[in-house]
Amino acid sequence: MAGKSGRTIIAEEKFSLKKLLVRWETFLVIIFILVNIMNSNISDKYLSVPGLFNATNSFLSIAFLTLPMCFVLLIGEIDISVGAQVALSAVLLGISFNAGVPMWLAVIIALAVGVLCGFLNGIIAIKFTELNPMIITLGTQILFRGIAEMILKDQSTGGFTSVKWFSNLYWGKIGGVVPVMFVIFVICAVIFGVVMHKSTFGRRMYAVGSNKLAAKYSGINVPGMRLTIYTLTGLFCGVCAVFASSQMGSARPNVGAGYELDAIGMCVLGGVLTDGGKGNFIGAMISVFLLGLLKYGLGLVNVSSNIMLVVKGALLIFAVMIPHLNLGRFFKKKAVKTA
Amino acid sequence: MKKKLLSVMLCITLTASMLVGCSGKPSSNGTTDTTPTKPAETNTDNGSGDAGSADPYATDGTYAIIVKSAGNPYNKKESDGYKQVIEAQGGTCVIQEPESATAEDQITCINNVVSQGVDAIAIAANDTDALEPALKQAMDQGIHVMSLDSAVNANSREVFVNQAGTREIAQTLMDAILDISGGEGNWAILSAASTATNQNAWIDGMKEVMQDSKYSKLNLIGVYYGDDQYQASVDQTAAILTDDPNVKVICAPTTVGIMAAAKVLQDEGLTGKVKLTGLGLPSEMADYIGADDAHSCPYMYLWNPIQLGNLAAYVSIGLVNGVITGAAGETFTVPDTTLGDNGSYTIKEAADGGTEIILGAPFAFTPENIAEWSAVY
Amino acid sequence: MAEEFILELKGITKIFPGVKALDDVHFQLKKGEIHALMGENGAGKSTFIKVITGVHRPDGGEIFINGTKVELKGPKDGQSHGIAAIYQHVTAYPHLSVTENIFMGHEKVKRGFIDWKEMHQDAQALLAQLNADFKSTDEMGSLSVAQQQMVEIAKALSSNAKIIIMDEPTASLTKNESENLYRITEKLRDEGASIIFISHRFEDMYRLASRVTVFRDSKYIGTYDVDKISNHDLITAMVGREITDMFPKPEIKFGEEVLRVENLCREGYFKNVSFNVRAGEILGLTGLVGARRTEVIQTIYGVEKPNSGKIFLEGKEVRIRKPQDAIKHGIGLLTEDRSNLGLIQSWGIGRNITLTEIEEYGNKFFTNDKAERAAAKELAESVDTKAVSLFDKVSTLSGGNQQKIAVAKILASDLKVLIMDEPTKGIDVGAKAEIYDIMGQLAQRGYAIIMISSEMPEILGLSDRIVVMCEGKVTGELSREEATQELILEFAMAKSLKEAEKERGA
Amino acid sequence: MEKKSLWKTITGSREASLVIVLIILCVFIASRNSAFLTPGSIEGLFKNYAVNFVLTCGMMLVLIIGGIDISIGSTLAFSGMTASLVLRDFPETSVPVAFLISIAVGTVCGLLIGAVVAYAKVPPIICTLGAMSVYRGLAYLIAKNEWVSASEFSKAYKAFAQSRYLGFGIINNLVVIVIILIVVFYIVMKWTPIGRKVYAVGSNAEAALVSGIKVTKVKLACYTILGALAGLSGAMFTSLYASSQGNMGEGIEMDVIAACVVGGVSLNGGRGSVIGVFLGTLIISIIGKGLPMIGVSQFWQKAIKGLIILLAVIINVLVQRQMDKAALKRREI
Repeated sequence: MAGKSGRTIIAEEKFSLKKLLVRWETFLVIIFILVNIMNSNISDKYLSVPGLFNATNSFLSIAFLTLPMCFVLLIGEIDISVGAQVALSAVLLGISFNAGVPMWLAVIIALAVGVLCGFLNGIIAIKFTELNPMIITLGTQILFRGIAEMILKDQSTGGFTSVKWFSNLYWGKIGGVVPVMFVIFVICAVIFGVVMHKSTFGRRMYAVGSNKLAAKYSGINVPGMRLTIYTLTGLFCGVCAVFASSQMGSARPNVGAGYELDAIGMCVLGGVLTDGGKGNFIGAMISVFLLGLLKYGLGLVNVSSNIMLVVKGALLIFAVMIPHLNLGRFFKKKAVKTA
Repeated sequence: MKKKLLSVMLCITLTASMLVGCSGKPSSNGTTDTTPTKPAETNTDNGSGDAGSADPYATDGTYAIIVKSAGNPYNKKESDGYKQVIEAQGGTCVIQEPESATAEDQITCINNVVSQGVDAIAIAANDTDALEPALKQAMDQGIHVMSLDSAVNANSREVFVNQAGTREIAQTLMDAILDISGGEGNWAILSAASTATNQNAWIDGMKEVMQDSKYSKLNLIGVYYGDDQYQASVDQTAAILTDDPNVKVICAPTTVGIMAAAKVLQDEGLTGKVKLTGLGLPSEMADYIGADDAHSCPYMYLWNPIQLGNLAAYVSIGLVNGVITGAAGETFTVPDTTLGDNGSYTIKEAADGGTEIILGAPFAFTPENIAEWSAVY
Repeated sequence: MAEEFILELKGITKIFPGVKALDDVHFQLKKGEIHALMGENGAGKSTFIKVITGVHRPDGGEIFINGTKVELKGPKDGQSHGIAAIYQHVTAYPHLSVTENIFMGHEKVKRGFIDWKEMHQDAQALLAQLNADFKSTDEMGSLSVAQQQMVEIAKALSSNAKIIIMDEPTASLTKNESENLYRITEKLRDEGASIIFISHRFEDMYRLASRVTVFRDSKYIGTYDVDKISNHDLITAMVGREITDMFPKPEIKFGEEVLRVENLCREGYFKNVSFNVRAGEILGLTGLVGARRTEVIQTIYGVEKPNSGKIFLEGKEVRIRKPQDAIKHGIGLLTEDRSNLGLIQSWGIGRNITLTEIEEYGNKFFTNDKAERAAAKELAESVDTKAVSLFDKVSTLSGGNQQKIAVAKILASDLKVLIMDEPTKGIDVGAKAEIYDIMGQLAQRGYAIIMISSEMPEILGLSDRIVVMCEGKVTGELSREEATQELILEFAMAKSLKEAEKERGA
Repeated sequence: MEKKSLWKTITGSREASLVIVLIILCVFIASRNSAFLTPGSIEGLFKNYAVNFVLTCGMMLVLIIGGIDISIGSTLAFSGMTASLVLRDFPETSVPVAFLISIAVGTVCGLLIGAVVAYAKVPPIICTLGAMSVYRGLAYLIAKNEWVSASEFSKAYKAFAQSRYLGFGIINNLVVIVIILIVVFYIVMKWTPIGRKVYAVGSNAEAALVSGIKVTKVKLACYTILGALAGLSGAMFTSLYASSQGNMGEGIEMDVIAACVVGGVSLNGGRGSVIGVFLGTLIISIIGKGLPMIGVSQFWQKAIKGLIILLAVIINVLVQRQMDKAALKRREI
């Protein structure tokens, strides 16, 4: 069967410099560069390789949460229980380690706990589709942290530094320069990026995020995908818990407090908006480093954390506001009026 | 058109954030400089007076203090005291305040000051163990690390400047409870729920002291945790009062807890029936301290956080200059004679296996002296 | 002169960023007339209505009401001039009661407070006037589309509107319900209201209107007296070209039976539904609204679960639990609700077409953009869409072109059965003919097609066999030869007829 | 057909089922600790949770229009801190003036959020996420890391939260504010066109637009009102605790949202009633106050609270499904 009119359709995307320039990611790259220029100007200690790697390490453990959070936001959902999942995983890692379980098994237990928490979120979300994921994860957030508190009360559980390889997960440096965690993060990020943009699963995520019903009618297993993503989120909460435990050599029930908002903030600034179906993995990754290095740079000149709070919040609002303002139209209107 | 506009917006945002960032630095300096406090003033005078060329505490290094969190006046007094001495001795002081009172945020601060290449770090820890790896790394780079106010574990510090001996605080508080209760009755502890060891160490110490037959008629009904949050502390105080209507004394070894408890007792009209003591900031507690039944707290204790900061600063400089090594048994004398025994201190073995320097005995705030001190801190 | 026209618009122009939605448009509405407004989708009718009601402010032109020039600054101004509109996509508040929906914006207020009692009473009275079968306290979201439309009409009545605009009111109504609507519309006219009636259906226009105005490509084409213009001329005016054969169903030899449904039941929706369809055959499935045709095919497609019943594909029983099972078995669905269920509006057409079968072009894990584009290009060209490139967003296309993309999308899968739910709903005449043409070609290629439609000419013209449903039950099956409009209606109203007979007997 | 059985009224009405949950909770706690249902204890409950009641009223508005605001804790701190600083530096400031200052600051905070959400179309969760850190940072900055302590407040201000002069000597002042607010909200939301507009915007914003409702203005108004109420809460909070700290009200937004959700407000907008929200807040408050009273370990409370919130929303869904199913069964084919 061929079209009667014989009309042909262009199948190649035209390369357009203009399009590339108005992309959100381009904008982020520019800010990123400017922040770096600013940082190296205000502190001559900024541009040092070990310093920068130390700086990246301090925000990369949270950045592990942005990977699955990108997926969660992409399909138009939200998970505000990630911080609590990190806490529960970390606490159980500590408890089992101190109960005599070998560290490798304790790590697996932590990951399993994360998976279980995420799975619970997912199961509730797909069995009770009437519920907004925000409500579900608000409930589980309180529940998970509550369980962590029940287990550990006001105590902390520590002594992880006695296991050298575990300590090295966070503190170790390959060749004395590149942190182990950085390498692991880059590997994970590449995998997530490929999945998001080059895989069938990624394409389907965009479909689900853009229109859940249309995705369902197109034969996409929406519940399965949601369950997978929530569980994956749980797994990476476990990963984050492992690195945080390695970082601190101990665990407490209040580990990871507020991580959820940090992770969501990074994704959103990166263009992966909360409405679903939008954004780009690269953008999210740029924003992870942008926020982290901005904070590091300001910290180097000892800007008070209060001011950093204000800058961070204002940056988030402005960044998201700019593309929404539709300034082009504003100018066109003006032009019409003057004409 | 759009493109241009975007870049303009971008520049505005960035310059705005830069402006905020830059203006922040002097303003934080400014505030600390313009609000000198009474005892500190005398310190600075002493310090600069003695800062001769032969002064073992003279320095041109950079010193960092990391407090528990931003937005708490107690922490601010501590860092002010530290800064005053460092600057008087010729050094540069870096103050880092974590966004929240967590170990994670403190690690970020440690990273920041390590990158800045400071000579010493003084830290009031939010968690005993969690900072060990980060601080060890700092020590590996030749940075001197000490803690004050709330200790990090023995592995990750050279010395701990303790505001008061654990045993001493426990004994003092128990004696206060014994005195206020009239020797017998039910009492309760309202603590913070933090893992910052000091509260728990004091409570453990009090339980130990209680073994003495002198305290046998005192009955501890329980330890309540107010999370160092005002509202939670209020709820917990209410819980104490409903759990045991006959409770006679509440002991709150935390500045937030004691305030909350004082407020509840005042509001409930129980100031005559239930009495309060513990550790509190005089400025926050001024309203509640008094000998009569209209006030709930006959007296309470605390040390001077400014002096704590002062001493910590001298110790930091001492460590860097090699005057102090941090070994047990070592003695040293700081230029400020208002500290300790005319400025001389002995480093002692601490309970956790490390070493510590004890600032002095806790200071009692009574109805007589509260007015004077509440203006200070 | 001023007396003759209650509403007059002169030289209205409205520009949206990049598009001229209305270009120097004229319109005159006489007092007490029903005036049909016709035009293909995208001709600018919806924008035109929004200009009249004050939602959009025109960039040029003048509006006269009763001969006086007015400026409508917002919907409130429109309302105060007695203008009310019943929009195409029902604009209801699903969480609120019928009463509130009727009185939203002009609540009955006594001393600053809402008088709920009086409002409920008035609403009930209005509903009674419209022969409605629901209560004023019902929640809007629980009503059917036809019932919601009734509420919208009641809303227009409640505001004592002098000018009532109805945008495609019959689009989701069945013959019977449309008949009821005609009656109400005429009654409104007789009571002195002037009505602008927008519809794709010619029968609506013939039945109601005295004059008709045609728009094409955002421009005014002309105004005609209905009894003085021929069907053919009107289509030419709308389309700008002549359409000859509307239903080009070629003669095809039917193959084997492909799909058979036996005693399918879903509690509360339908009971014992059975039918079958053969390769190369177009099976028409029709009935009035509430016949639950869509529910049946959604169950076959795996969107909903049946309580009992069997589905056979090429003689073998299959279990379909979710849409991907259906697609795997070779059943494709072209949904009635293109914009929400069929296509992803914010995506380009290429990705929409290949979405269902991405694994086919790449592998289980990775996508292959090149292969996808090639396939999408071929499919998009085969349905003759007007899109320029594969990266054109669906939302920028007209209804007809969107539908073609939706067809291309289901053709991407390797299917045996195509279920098409109201394939020409909301599509203009020109595109309709093209869709019919495509359906004919598909049948020729050996697909078994189930077509659901409420439009009688479509059902009669295209179907090889017709299954009629009434309130959840199959009430009749007719071959192409024996099918007539009257017979179909009789089956479609089987239940109400039976009840009427019962009453007569009693 | 018009007659509804008692059972149906109960299962059919969200409010009625909340009342039952409430009664069960109260009876359970009272049976374990008789001090719970004494007038003093009940007054204490309302007094200490007055801030939550005030905030849930405002949050309900924002949730009904399909928005959300997680910055209220920070707004509370910022406005409360501003008022406290004024009281500290100008001790002669009267109580109403201090309250007005706090409300004014809150209103401006809310207005800014509303403008960004309604006019710049930034998703509310993102906007308020940012505002949360901005306002919190500002609260710390204006206070220069200090607290305002009891001795720095005027006597009248501290006494306000403890006196009963607004309540004719019977009811605590803060409780009076809560009662007035709830009555006003109930009347406005149910009985005035303004209130119904809010529901209309939440139910279908597009439809509201064509029926002449100024959607952006309604949105702006809702966020502004919530901001004003957060400001009011700031003053109430500092008066109640006679102390003002930069971190006050941290995390209160989650409690407030949870109370709204338990009270039947839909996070998707369009649904929610003042009575339901009141009952929801009461339930959350009773859990907070009651659990310590019956000797539940403090470390268990969070887990129990989380479980109760989850169960409440899940049971609500199950009941709704059962009702839908029953309705289908009745439908004859």
